Amino acid sequence: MDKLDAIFAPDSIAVLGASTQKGKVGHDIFANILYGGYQGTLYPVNPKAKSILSVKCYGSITDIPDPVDLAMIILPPRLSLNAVETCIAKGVKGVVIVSAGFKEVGGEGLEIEKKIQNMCREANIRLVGPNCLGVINPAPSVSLNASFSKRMPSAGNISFISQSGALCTAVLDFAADKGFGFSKFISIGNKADVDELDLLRYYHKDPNTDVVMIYMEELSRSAEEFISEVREMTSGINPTPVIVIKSGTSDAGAAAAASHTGSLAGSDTIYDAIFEQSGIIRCHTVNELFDYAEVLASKKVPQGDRIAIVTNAGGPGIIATDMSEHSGLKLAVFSEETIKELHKYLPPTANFHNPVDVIGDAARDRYENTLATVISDPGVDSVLIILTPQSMTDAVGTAEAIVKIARSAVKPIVCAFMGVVDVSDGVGLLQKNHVPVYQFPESAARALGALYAQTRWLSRRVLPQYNI
Amino acid sequence: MDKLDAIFAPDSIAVLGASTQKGKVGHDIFANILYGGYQGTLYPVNPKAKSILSVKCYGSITDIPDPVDLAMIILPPRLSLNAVETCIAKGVKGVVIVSAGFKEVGGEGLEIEKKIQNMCREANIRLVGPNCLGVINPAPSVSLNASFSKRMPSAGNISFISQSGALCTAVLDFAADKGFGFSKFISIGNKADVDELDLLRYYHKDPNTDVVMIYMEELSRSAEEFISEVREMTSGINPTPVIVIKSGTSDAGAAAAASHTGSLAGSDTIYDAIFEQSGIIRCHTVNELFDYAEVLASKKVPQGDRIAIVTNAGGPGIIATDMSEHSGLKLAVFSEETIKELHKYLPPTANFHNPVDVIGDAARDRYENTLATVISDPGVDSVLIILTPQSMTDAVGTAEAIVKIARSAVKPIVCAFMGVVDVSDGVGLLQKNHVPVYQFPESAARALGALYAQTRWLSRRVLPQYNI
Amino acid sequence: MTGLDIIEKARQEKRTILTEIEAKQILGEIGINCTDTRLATTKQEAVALSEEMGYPVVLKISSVDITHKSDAGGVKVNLKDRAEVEKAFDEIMTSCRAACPDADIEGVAVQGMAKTGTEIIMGMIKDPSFGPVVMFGLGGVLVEVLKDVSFRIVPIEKKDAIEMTGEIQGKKLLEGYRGQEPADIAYLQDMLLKLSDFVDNTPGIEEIDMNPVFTYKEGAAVVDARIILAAD
Amino acid sequence: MTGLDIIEKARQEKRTILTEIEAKQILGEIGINCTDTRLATTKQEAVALSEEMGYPVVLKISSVDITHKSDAGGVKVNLKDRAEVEKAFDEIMTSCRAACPDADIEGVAVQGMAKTGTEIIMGMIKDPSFGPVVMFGLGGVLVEVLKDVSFRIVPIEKKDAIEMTGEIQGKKLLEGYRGQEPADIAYLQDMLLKLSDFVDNTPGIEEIDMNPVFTYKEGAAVVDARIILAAD
Ligand SMILES: CC(C)(COP(=O)(O)OP(=O)(O)OC[C@H]1O[C@@H](n2cnc3c(N)ncnc32)[C@H](O)[C@@H]1OP(=O)(O)O)[C@@H](O)C(=O)NCCC(=O)NCCS
Ligand SMILES: CC(C)(COP(=O)(O)OP(=O)(O)OC[C@H]1O[C@@H](n2cnc3c(N)ncnc32)[C@H](O)[C@@H]1OP(=O)(O)O)[C@@H](O)C(=O)NCCC(=O)NCCS
Ligand SMILES: [Ca+2]
Ligand SMILES: [Ca+2]
Repeated sequence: MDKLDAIFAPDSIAVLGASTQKGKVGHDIFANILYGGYQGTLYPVNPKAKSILSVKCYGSITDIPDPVDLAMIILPPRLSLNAVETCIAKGVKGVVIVSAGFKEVGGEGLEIEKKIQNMCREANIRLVGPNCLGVINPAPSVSLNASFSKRMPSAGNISFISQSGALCTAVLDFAADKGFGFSKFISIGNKADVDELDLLRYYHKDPNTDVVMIYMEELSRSAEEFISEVREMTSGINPTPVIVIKSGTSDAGAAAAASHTGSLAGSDTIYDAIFEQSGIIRCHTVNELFDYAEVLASKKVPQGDRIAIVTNAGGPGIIATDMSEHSGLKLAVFSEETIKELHKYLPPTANFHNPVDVIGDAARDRYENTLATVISDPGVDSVLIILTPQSMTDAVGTAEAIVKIARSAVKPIVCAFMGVVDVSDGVGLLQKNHVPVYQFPESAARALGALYAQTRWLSRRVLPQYNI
Repeated sequence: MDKLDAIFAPDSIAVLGASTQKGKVGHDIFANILYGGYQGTLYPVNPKAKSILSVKCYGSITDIPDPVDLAMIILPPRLSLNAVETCIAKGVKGVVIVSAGFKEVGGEGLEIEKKIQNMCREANIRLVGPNCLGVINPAPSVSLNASFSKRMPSAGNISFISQSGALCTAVLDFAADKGFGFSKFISIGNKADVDELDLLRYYHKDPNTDVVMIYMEELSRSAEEFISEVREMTSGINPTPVIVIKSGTSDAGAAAAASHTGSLAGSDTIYDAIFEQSGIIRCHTVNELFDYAEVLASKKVPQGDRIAIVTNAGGPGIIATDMSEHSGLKLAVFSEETIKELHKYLPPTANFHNPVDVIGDAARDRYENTLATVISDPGVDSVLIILTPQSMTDAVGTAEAIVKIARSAVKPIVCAFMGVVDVSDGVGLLQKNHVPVYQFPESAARALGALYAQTRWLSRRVLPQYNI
Repeated sequence: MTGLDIIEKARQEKRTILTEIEAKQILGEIGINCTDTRLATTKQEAVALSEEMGYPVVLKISSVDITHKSDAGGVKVNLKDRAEVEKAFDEIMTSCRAACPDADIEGVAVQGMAKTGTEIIMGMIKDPSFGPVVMFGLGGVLVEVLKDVSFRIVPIEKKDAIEMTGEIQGKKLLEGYRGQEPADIAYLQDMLLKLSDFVDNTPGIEEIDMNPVFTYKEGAAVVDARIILAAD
Repeated sequence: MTGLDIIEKARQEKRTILTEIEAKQILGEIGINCTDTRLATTKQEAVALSEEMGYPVVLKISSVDITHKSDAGGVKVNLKDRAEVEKAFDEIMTSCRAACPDADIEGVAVQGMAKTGTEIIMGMIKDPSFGPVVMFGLGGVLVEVLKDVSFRIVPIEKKDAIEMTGEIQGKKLLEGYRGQEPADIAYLQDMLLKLSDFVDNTPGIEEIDMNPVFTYKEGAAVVDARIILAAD
């Protein structure tokens, strides 16, 4: 059993600092685990309480008669230090320290963090945090919401790692709104022990994680080690795409360099290099992070850069064309057979060349036949379907047709269903069936561009080091 | 009275091609006007029906006993041609042709469009379309929804012009979801008569339009005329900011040029120049279009590029800092008094320098005092407030405080309330009070950057043409 | 002959391409400083003009039929004395006649060697939809590889010219780079305005290319220029 | 002396800066082609070396204390014969002694004039957090004004080198531009790999700068090089 299983799928949890007082962090996290339907056994630990939210409370973790896998510590730094001692005595396998006031404030906080770090290392216990939001695993067999956030996301195949706890709550809200599911979700705060690479190793092996999203402020370990391991994970037999949003670009270090090379090496440039070499896709907004994760989670990659666009409206088709070209894709040129075939299904006013315009009054049939036709063209590597709600539009029917075709297609299909309410049932259907769907064509095209970058990365071949 | 008033605020409307059959465009648009609560008088015209949706129907527009301001024509091209004749006979002031099948299909359609264009010109009647979605004016005194779209947006101070009808429905849906209000909304289709410049002139004079959004495929009139007029509108005494999303970048024309200059002049580059010279802000995604419109509609411009960021979480603060710098802004350096003042309100672990971190457990008070303090610093030109939902967070209270301060502030304040559901009441409050609010800090920072670009445009001074 | 006369004459000759000498004369007339460039129809004239201008000089073939002068062996630079000029004249004639046997050769353009400075390019083209636009960019590698240029629709006003020189990526080059003297940016802005005013007031011009233009601490000089008229 | 000896010697002398000659010797040893550069301590030696290498040659001051050689009047290029070399030697010595009176002057580095080619720059720096990174960029204007460079963390593999030469904005320049011969890109990729392998296996190097490197249809030559060691 992996040590990190004790963090993501513990059989039992003790919450040290659980409180009866609603609104206190120690109360709320305890409540979130309890009401989140955690499938293991939960023990509150608090010397002053008899029970918390009806659950029998223990004065110390060592009083618990059964084994404890994971200890959640929600106590001020000094108390946390003592608490860790008791956890070690109890023989826990993992510790998550939610509390703030450690390394990030310096002084005594830093000292305490170092002590805890050493104690856990010696005891061979994995430590998450301190100064973190917690851990979430929505899988029905675990159903763990050990976090600040009241809402448990739905289960999915994307896992998340965040250095910032605050961003997590926003991401969870955003995900809920988008109907986005997570496999594992963790906030790692000060990274006293568990960091991005540890988690990437774990996620890579995890059969329920197909894509990893990271929010990173800085990488706190050897770049060489990080690159060489992550490169294997993002390539190889069972590649796991990784997307990162990285902020913070202080170039103070580089400014002092004496050489030309040095004067050009900003820290942000170096991070670009690290991500390039690791095969990590970098993006710059949370919207992009989600957009790319969605398309990568659909587990199809295009074999080439030739995109076919099918639309019921000219304008959005042009927007998609522009963004496709911007994102490194090319408009596919259809074969004569494809165009002949399209003439069977589309009215004469349609546009039979790429981007195909099925015209505003297209219902399900035209979309279905057109998609089936263009996706069979050997000159097409991926398809983008644009649907704008007009009076004859059948968003749900069209979504059904797309899902049916996507199920048996090897080529990726992405959709832009424009509109929030009128098309929402169709969007829901696509999401349920893992067909990536976006609100606007430019997002869909950009995501396909990212997917094609992934193809290029995967087709990186090992080359002999020297020519000569 | 402006001729376009007959389009946007007619006293009476006839719908030629209104139908009793639900699902037909002629029925649906009639229904949308009727059920949209139009404040004028509405007449269906259809030779075969006695009444439509309980309203007495006329066989021809000329049979209507009262004057008619606006004729909506929803008939196939040949019938439309005849219908226009009757409209002229009736003496209408404006015509909107929704039907497709004109210039865009060539041949007879093109011929008919030209004929109608000439007839209207001679009769001195303004013509919108053909091949358009219609017109919307949500102002309570008009309440006109003469469009395909069932939903009437709420009333606001932003007006929209779209060349693509299909995009309109998506934009209306998107706007509804964002709680975004419109002043006037029009789809201009083939632009046989009324085009962007006509509408810009009208919107510029319109006291209810403060910002204009345009979706453009191509400009179909003299660039010189467009630039010289729009430049006046976007600058001058009563400037109206204009934001455009323009698609379509065929460079076929330029490829044939003989000279060096020619080989570099792609059509997209030329559009960039046209927008630059007109003072129009160009953006590349619909998200940006809305983001910029929102901040420009708040009618405050920063005097300089120095931004203050207030956050309850480090990570998002860094993201905002990065995007601010990317968008042409600089982090303000606070005065000593400001920092001293901040010490009064913030806990010692806070960050007192820009970006100010009020720490995760900040409730309303800390935000209120911090905002009041930094906005008074003479070295600050604009403020970005980031709120992430954490257990102590009071989104509504904080929003109230921001609204209170924004009401009397000349400096712009924008917010990023991260999260969709948990913070939605706070977001609603900000929106109602015209404080721009975004989901993520990067959008907020980018919008402030666009606002500062507006400052620079407005401070363009008239210079003598030559130095020497 | 004034600029308008030159254009009129070319039209009558059913030419759309002006020679470099004609182009520079027109530009000179509207106040754009070009290197002194004059026509020599014989070797003797070439020498006489060279002596008058002072060595070193440049000789270029003058023919409306030869577009790629260097490729045809029609350009010789840095000619330092009479002998070099004479030799260059013969070589140019021989190789141009060989390269373009049907070309109508007017003679050779003699021009002084301009002091080198940071290279820029400036020009104008008639967009099929929007009419004349002016262009400004950095010469050499930057414009050819990175297409680092700025366009504006004619007519431009002062503020536009300021934006044009300010919005190119490589603008630091104009501020004086690696010991090179800074460019007279206000002068370049004036040139753009003159160019815009000229094309705005002169119908029938299809393209203008000034490439390269050498910029100096004070002023600038157009080293090569091309004007193409609209085919009617 | 091998490269490691050179580094060892510098350490003993408490120097962190190697001379150009030392730097090129080290680079040459790992298979990176540098222009032949040798030390002359006297005028006679300078002449002898020049004759041996063949004119034209370049003379540069060799002193670890003089960082900005050109500014100190310490560089003379395109010296075509014995007389020019002698004159250049004297001038260099005079002006460097005047400019940097306290500098320890080892002599003059004599080097053959490399055939010019498209300029690139290549280097390495130790990032404070992530250790050595290698850099590739186009020389001259592109790198200085546009910072058009690519970085990778050491060690790199072949694919990284391919990406580095492929991801710079101005990469078209390497394909041969305006009649210039195309660069031997595979050779440059090999150079990057050699550089990466070297710094990966040699601790204590802080920075390496090869600027300019001239690229040719076959191969490339490092014209100037600097190596800085870590202060211990
Ligand atoms: C850790 C933290 C939440 C504690 O704050 P607090 O609620 O004021 O702490 P308290 O001292 O009241 O302790 C909490 C409870 O543990 C109890 N407790 C004390 N010692 C204990 C011990 N050794 N074992 C178990 N419980 C103990 C307390 O009695 C209290 O329970 P009660 O409410 O029933 O009295 C706070 O210090 C903190 O770090 N907040 C920030 C958290 C954060 O932002 N993290 C980063 C997210 S990204
Ligand atoms: C204009 C258009 C909607 C008409 O389609 P249609 O509904 O099939 O047209 P019809 O011929 O049935 O005419 C509509 C009604 O007008 C009636 N009509 C016929 N002649 C008429 C006349 N001279 N005056 C008034 N009504 C007339 C018809 O009887 C019919 O009414 P009914 O349903 O009660 O019988 C269709 O041609 C079209 O253009 N659709 C696309 C619209 C579009 O996408 N626009 C661009 C948006 S961006
Ligand atoms: Ca996996
Ligand atoms: Ca107005």
